[in-house]
Order: sequence, then C-alpha cells, then structure tokens
Amino acid sequence: MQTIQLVNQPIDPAKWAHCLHDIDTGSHLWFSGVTRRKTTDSSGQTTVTRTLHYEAYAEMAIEQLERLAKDARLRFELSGVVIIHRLGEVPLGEASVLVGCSSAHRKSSFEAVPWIMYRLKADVPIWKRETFEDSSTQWIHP
Amino acid sequence: MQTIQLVNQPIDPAKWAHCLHDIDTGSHLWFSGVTRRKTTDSSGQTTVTRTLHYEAYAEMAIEQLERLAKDARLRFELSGVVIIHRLGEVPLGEASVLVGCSSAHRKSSFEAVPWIMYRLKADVPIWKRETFEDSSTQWIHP
Amino acid sequence: MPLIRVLLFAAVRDAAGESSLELALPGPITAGAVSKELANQLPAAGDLIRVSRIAVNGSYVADEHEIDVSHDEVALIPPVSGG
Amino acid sequence: MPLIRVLLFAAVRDAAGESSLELALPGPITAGAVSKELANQLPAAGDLIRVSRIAVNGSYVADEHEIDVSHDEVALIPPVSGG
Repeated sequence: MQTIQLVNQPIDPAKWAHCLHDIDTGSHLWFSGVTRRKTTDSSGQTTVTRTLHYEAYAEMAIEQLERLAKDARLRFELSGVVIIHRLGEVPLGEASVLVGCSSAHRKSSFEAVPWIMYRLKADVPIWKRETFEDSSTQWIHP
Repeated sequence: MQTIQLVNQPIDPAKWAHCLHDIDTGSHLWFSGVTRRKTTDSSGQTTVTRTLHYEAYAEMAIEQLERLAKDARLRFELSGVVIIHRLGEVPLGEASVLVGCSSAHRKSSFEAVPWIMYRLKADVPIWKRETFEDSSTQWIHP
Repeated sequence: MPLIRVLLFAAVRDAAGESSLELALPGPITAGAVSKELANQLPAAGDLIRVSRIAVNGSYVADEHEIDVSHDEVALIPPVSGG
Repeated sequence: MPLIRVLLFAAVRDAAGESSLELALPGPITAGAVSKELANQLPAAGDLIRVSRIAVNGSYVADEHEIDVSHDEVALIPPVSGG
C-alpha cells in the first residue's frame, strides 16, 4: 500500500499514521524534513533562513513519487509507504516533507527511508525558494 | 535535550513530538517497534504471536537509556533524543518502543536511530515474554 | 516549422517571466534541440538550462529523444531541491 | 559468611519462583562467584545464568568485580529482548 500526496497545509503526522497500519509489520519509521533557521556551509559561514517556498511540477512529481514508492516497496520488502510533500510557504520549524515506511523487520525501514529521500532529492520535480534574513530570495538548484 | 520514559499505557507519538521541537533542526526521525503477528524464521517456519508482555529492571533500564541517549547526542550531534518503552502487555499492532532523534541534517538522524535501537536491544534490561497462538508462553533471551 | 510549447519552472521560469515558452524548431524535434534553443532565447539562464533535464509526459528523456509535437507535454526541469 | 541478595528477572525469576534470592558466600564476593552460585542453586536455569551478566548499582560489571555486600544492589541480567 502506498500513499502519495502534495498538500498546501501543515503536515500532521498523526493524520497519516493509519496508512502504515498492518498487523504483520513490526517496524514503522517516519522522517520529517523541517525548515531550519540556520545553515552553516563547509567554510563555517552561517546563513539565516526567514522562510521557504516550495513549487512543484505537480503531475510529474506525483508520477515520480508513485514510481519511487513502488520501487522502494519491491526493493526493501515494505508493507506500506507514505510520501507527503507540502507546497507553498513552509515556515521555520514546520515540515516540508513526511516519509513513512513499514516493514516486518526494522532493517528494511532503516534502509528504505534514506533511500527514498535520496531519490526524492535527486529526481522529483519540486523546487525550494529560500528567503533570507535580509528578505532577498533565491531558488535552490543544487 | 533528552526524554526517557518507561510507560504502562499505549504510546501516542503525537504526545512526544514537542520533545524534538527546535528551530535549528531540519530532520526529525521517529521509529516505532510494533508487536507483529507473524514471525518467519530462517528455515521458513512461521510462528504466530497472540500478544507480548514486557518487563524491565526499571531503575537500571532508565539509567542505561539516559546514558545511551547522551552517547548518541554526542556521537551524532543530535539536538534531541526521545526513548519511550512500554511495559506490561503490548497487544498486536501496538508500539512497544518509540525512538525519536532530531538533528540539523538528516544523515545524523538516519545513523542515530538504528544505533540507539541496536544498543537498546543489546544492553538495556528489558525482557519480552511471547504468548503464542496456542497460549504457550516463552521468555525471549536471544 | 512546428511550434512546441515547453513548461518552465523555478529560476528558469523567473528568468523567462512566463511559465511556458513556445519554440519554433525544424522537425523532427529532439529533447536536446529544445534545451539548446531555450538556452539561446534565455541567455541569462543559459548555465542553468544547460544543467537541466527535459521531461516528456512526466518522464525524463535523453537528448536524442524525439518529441511528438501534437501530443507530448514537454517541460524543462532545472536541478530539483525538494525534501 | 556474608549474605548477598541478588535480583532476578524474566526466565531466571520464573525458574527461582522468586524475584530475588539470598546467597551465603565467603567474602570477598566477586560477581563471578555470584553467578556460579546462582547456577548451582537453580540448575534448571543453569545454561541461561551462564550467559547472563551481573549488574551492580545499575551498571554491568566484570566477573572479577568485588561486591560491597552492605551497599551494593546486585542483579542477574539474562540476555535482554527489549525494543
């Protein structure tokens, strides 16, 4: 079972918990990616974020996420996968993404969630625009 | 910040979410270990669990978990750690353990949660008694 | 020459001032040709366009992929930063 | 001979029928001697006791660790299965 959604409101993990419910799974793992105030780069320089905005090519993002979830279920023998991404403004301390995996044993979930995040950050057409302390903005194209 | 508790009631993850709240963390990871109905051993034999009971040497378990959380925070540069273990009966589909970690970047949380579970399962004086389908019971001493 | 509409996103969309552009290109049109023509028309975003990928109907395609102008939805996908 | 109380848990406690046992051992008492004496008194749980660890005041100790009978809390910790 997989649940993929793009949302415009705050992500409440409790709302999605039932999606992983399955009496034959022993492991549920949930990752939230949250808007962070401070970022320190490799040279030790710290920048301060005021807020983030996310935009997506929605139809393609959904299609890519569905494919990603299906791949993950096969590769890691998962029972359930949930991927929720928020669009629009995501203020400091709020989650832009929620990824959940369930599996019989914990090893599979521990491997699957990082893999999904890695693939999501590489391939899914969603972009972040950062607004800094001084109100300047920048699209992030890594 | 670290939060360690042994509880006798169902674990509600939403109740502990605030323990990881910190505006300078970008990654929150939550693991729930859940009572699973079926277990298949390496020979392909499947046993069916009716329920589990957990018992602890509580004072020592708390002390070991506090130490474990402190080690994890230093080793993985975590902002927050939460470890909640339920005692007594933990019925099918309910969580016996909840582990949460927050960090600036996701890599730290992804490494810390499996490490905490590994150490918890090796050293923390908590024991599981399994009740099988036929009502027979067995302490698990791996 | 056939006309092809290309969807634009993020910094490329901002550079164009529009969420799509129509290009006139000699057929058969390949994904690589679309990329090159976009970089010509939007020189301010040229570097970014050169590291972007082309997606057709929701899937990434290689430069030599031939586009069906009458049916395909074509998009330029700059490096993504979701998560 | 000094008396020493040892806390028991899980299958060892069930084998003893009690949550602690008092052992009489010649001083100075080491953790290893406690283990050995428990295995003697509870032969049905002997194999399990031999793979168990001794904890003193909430920390695991080595076999040669000397126990302070008047102040220490001593426990036999069979292989754990929390989580």
